Amino acid sequence: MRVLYFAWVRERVGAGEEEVTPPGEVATVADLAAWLAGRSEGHAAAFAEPARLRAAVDQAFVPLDAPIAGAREVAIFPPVTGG
Amino acid sequence: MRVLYFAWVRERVGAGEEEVTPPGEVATVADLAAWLAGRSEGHAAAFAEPARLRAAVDQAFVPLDAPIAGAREVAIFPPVTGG
Amino acid sequence: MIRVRVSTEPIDLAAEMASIERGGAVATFTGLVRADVVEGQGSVATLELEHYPGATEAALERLAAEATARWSLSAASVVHRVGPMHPGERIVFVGTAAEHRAAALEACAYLIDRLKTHAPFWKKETVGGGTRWVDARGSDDAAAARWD
Amino acid sequence: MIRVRVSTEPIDLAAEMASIERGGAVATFTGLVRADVVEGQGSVATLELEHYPGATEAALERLAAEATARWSLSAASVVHRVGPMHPGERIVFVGTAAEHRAAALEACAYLIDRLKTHAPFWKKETVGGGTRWVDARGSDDAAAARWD
Repeated sequence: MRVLYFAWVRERVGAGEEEVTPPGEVATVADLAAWLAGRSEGHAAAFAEPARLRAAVDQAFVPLDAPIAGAREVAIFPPVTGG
Repeated sequence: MRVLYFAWVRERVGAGEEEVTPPGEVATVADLAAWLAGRSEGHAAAFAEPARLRAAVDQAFVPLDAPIAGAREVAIFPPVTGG
Repeated sequence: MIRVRVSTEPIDLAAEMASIERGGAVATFTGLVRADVVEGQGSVATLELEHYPGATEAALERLAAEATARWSLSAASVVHRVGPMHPGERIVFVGTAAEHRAAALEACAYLIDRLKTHAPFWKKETVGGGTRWVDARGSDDAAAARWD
Repeated sequence: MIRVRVSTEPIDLAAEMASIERGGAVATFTGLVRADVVEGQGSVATLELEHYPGATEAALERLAAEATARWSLSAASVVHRVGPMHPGERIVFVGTAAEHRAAALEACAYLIDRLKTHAPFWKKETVGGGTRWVDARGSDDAAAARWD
């Protein structure tokens, strides 16, 4: 599974994307963020406050409790600020 | 007093403006239109339906019952259709 | 900055846009001559705009000043073409600039709504060889009144 | 006609306007980078826009298609700049065309309101030598929700 990060999530993680293979019990985006938080101090800082995170699964915006089963691409990022 | 006509009012009257000296009992724009209607067949056609007329006194839009005492310029025209 | 112009010249959009680009948000409205089809007579071939010189400019300036005060605009521009024109040509341009988008967008809608009912312009169409003065529309009065 | 573009190039207003001028009414919104003052740190010197390639274009196309269907638009254009830019530069352009003005104006407001909350862009400001990510604003959520 490809995981993408944007804005300050990307900066804290220290990478824009990575390939990961989460274990079976990681069912939702929120589960994935919690599991990713264990990978480094940067990841932990990026995912410390789930309320500040938004996500997309295969480029469709979803709530954090959305399932990730079968997803090829999960993106995690702050609330958007364009325009 | 200078009287200006626009759009189909101008076409029916057959002139864009004229100088007139209405008698003292012509107190309002509506009075003026009724008085002007006696000047020619064209004037009569132009002012036949007061409900279809709008007016300005010294370039300020006013209702037809507005007074014309002291006015230098009175304009009579159909509802506007710009933009 | 308030800018008002009534002219027989075509409206130069690039110049008009450049003149109002200030602040964080710019909204514009451009009205084009439509080739409306009149039943049994074909479509509009030309449109002629008549106005009340002097009173027109004063009315547009008053509308622009009202919008500027109500929405704290940094710029307001109203340009209206008069004389003969053809379908596809620009007949009116309204531009507003403000710090934030809601002010610019609302002021732009206000100006075009009010212009339709508060400025002395009259439209005459040529259709199928004949001409006719365009009737005022009740929907325009309603659109203008929502800003009261 | 739906036209969506995300690019690091400056936005060419004349070209964008020309591409949407059809029907009787054209509305546009242009967002400019503001030199906002941050207390004690001076004003914003540069703004950098990051986005989610692929997902961004898809989101903008979906918004343009929704607006086109809802207001029967003859044209809808959304152009967003990304990368580094300076105060006064154009960051976003939205253009809509329809037969009548209310549709063009409402669709334009809809597109910029929704873009603010439904497209994956992120702003980072440089102020007084430091940088900071711009926080999302509740007022933007409210503006987007009024179209639900």
